[in-house]
Amino acid sequence: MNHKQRIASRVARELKDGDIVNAGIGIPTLVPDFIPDGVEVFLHSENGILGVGPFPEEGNIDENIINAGKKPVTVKEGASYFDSASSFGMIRGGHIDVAILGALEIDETGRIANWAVPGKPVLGVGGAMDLLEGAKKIFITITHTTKDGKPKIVKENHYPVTSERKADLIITDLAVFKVTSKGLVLTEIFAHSSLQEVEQKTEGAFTIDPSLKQTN
Amino acid sequence: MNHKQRIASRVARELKDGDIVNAGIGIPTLVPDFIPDGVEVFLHSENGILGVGPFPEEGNIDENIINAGKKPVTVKEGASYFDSASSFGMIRGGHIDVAILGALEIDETGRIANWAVPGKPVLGVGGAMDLLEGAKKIFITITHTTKDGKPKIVKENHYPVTSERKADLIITDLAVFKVTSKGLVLTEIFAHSSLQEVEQKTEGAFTIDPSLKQTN
Amino acid sequence: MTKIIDIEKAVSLIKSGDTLMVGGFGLVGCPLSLLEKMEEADLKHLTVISNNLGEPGKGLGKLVLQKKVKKGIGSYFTSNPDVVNAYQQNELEIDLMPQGTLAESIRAGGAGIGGFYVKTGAGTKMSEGKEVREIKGETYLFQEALQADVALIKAKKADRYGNLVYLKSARNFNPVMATAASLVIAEVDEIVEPDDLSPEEIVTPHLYVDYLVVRGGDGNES
Amino acid sequence: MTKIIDIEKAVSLIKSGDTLMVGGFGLVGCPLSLLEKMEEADLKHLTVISNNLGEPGKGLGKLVLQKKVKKGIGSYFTSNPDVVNAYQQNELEIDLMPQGTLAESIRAGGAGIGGFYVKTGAGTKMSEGKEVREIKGETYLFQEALQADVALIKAKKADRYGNLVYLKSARNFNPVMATAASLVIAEVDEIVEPDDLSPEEIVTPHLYVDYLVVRGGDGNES
Repeated sequence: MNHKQRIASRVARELKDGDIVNAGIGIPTLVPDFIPDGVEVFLHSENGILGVGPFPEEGNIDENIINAGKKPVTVKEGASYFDSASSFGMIRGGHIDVAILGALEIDETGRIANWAVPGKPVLGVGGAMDLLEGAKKIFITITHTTKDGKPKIVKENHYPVTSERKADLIITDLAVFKVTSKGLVLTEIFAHSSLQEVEQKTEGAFTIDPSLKQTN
Repeated sequence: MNHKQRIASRVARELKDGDIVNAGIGIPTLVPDFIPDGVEVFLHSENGILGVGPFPEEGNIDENIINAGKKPVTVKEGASYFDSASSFGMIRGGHIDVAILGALEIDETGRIANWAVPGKPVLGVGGAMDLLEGAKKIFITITHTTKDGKPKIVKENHYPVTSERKADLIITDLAVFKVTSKGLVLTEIFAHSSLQEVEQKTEGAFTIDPSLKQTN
Repeated sequence: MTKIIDIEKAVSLIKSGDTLMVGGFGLVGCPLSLLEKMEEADLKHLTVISNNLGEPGKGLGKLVLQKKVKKGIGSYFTSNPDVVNAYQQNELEIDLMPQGTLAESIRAGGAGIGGFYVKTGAGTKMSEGKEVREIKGETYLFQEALQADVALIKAKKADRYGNLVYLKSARNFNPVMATAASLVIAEVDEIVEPDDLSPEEIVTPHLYVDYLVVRGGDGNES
Repeated sequence: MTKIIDIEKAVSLIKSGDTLMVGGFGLVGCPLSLLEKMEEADLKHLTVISNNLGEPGKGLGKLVLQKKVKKGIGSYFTSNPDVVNAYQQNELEIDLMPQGTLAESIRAGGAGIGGFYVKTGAGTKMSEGKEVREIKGETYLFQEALQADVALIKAKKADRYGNLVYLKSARNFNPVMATAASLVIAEVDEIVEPDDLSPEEIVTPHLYVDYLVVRGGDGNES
């Protein structure tokens, strides 16, 4: 497993049988591959699908079935299609159990930034804000640092926040944090990493769960 | 023809090919029987039907197809069913060409009252207010007087108005009035009546169209 | 994971004091088996959001006669004389709304819309106490969204996931009510295989539906 | 009375300065034959309401390159570099909205809702200049309804009355746009007999649709 797969695999273990899950672009799209046996989740795509299935085999693509990242997908038994207003009614109305999203940054209170970069023209917002307001739980999947090694978990976001609403869980390639009303709590460290590495690469404050675990 | 049929027959001649028409309970339900050949209109029922057909023959009733008056109806070719929110979206959104409604009273500016009687508990409003706000044209069908001979076209409504929005056309068993920004204009008198009778039985002010016609 | 439960179990999920949404226009599209089973339950102080309150002795009408209903929120209660009577005896509170505003406020409740503006009722007695706003030169009234603890709805068919399709004009308020309650129980005529419903024809996707009951074979028509 | 016209005639109904709604999510569900014919038309100063503005040289992307579009109102334009470029060159105005707020404001425009409140965007940069309101202890933003002069939508099938059904995820913004414009032109893959569509499966009833065009057999996929 590469680090993206490791993140996806760890998120997948948080999902419960019957969950309605919206998985954003990037790492979240890998999550379905790792859902444990006996757990059935239903993937919602905000362009109007409930019941997204695996990516299609080459040569078996139906161009009229795409996900929110505009990639061809398939649908599973029990799937349905609906219009965009209905789809976002589901999201804002609290009918999505979990949204799994990427982020540019997360501050130490759990607020995420994932839609705009200062100094660049902001020409896209898409469905991220709706998901952050409406989904019952928000799981954030990120690499712990940027490509040039800067921490993504920061004291204060440099980028504009996507919502005042905080994430519930942050899963990086190094560690897992719960977001609580008192701030971030480190609950797990991946086996290949260490508390020292996590502390070094995290700018935002966090506390350590007394039952801190090593995870795979 | 009795006087209700006469009213319905006269209203029917106002309808244009392709019109989307919502016909309320009472006299308006008779209108479809009188639509001229070559004119196809589509009847909307606010409980969620576009394309209402004639009343069914006895023994041929489908209890799951009813109109807004809760009477069994049929549907025609090209009909569709939709939910109540969609149906009133059509109404408020200006997608109904003509609403044909009854009334308790109409004042001399063309404002109608058809939902509440002072001193009695008001336990029903239904879809009348929505239709009065939303339909492109409002045709009012009434008997000229109440059962005990009181004028229904009055100076000021005794009953609470259904909307500030005025009707477009009033068709009684005696006459036809256009509603203009300057008030009511008498445009037609039925053959069995007379200007004298209309003047006698109308309380609200009206002017007489220079090309006043006799109608059947 | 199955959503199919029996009617008794479904009714046991309703508590005294709950706010219920009940589908139907008159008795058409009304979950009559669920309502009938509610007659036997020890329930009181219910607030009912429904276009009508049944007919005399039928559907919600029976629950009104049993004084289980504290308040009715809807659009047209005149057609049931028992409701008029209960209101006049101060046994029933009434909150009346134009039918379109009722339908829209339920949809809003299910779609994360806090409130909205409609022209319907502006300048009439229905606007008393309501906030008014000018939008593009026209007068609108503010209406807050409606939500409920439980929605009892009626559909034609469900698959085991809880996807629903409706029959003819029995659709009416059911699809919007399916979205606006914490607990949604759908009474259906039949459970079909998932393959029997095409993904395009599903009106209520399964994420809205918590439980399914099959209409009792008791001769009731719905 | 037929609603079926040819694509040239349909495009001739669009005027410079019009506000257009254009269906689709990316190019899926986008009325590509109509847009292609618009490339040849002498049109300018268009305001386009659409989730995206096409892809480079495709769909609305071509009209942006031709400088026919004065302003884009939508949710995600980043995926077309030509749009980013035109914006940076001050050749294109942009009004950006969260995708759900965009869809809802179009629905509102078609349903006689003057405006509504959503939580989406509250407390973010998207709320700048927006009216804020507390509803049941939570912060909402006001959003006015959107309407257009012309909606160009894409459906799978139509009958001659103009009833529409959509294909899979190509439904997206099309049904709401069908309700919110003065003139609605639907590009369809095929015209079927009315009997081929059941009254329950129709997604867009014919009262919303003014004209139908059949997708050109030009090899374009939609």
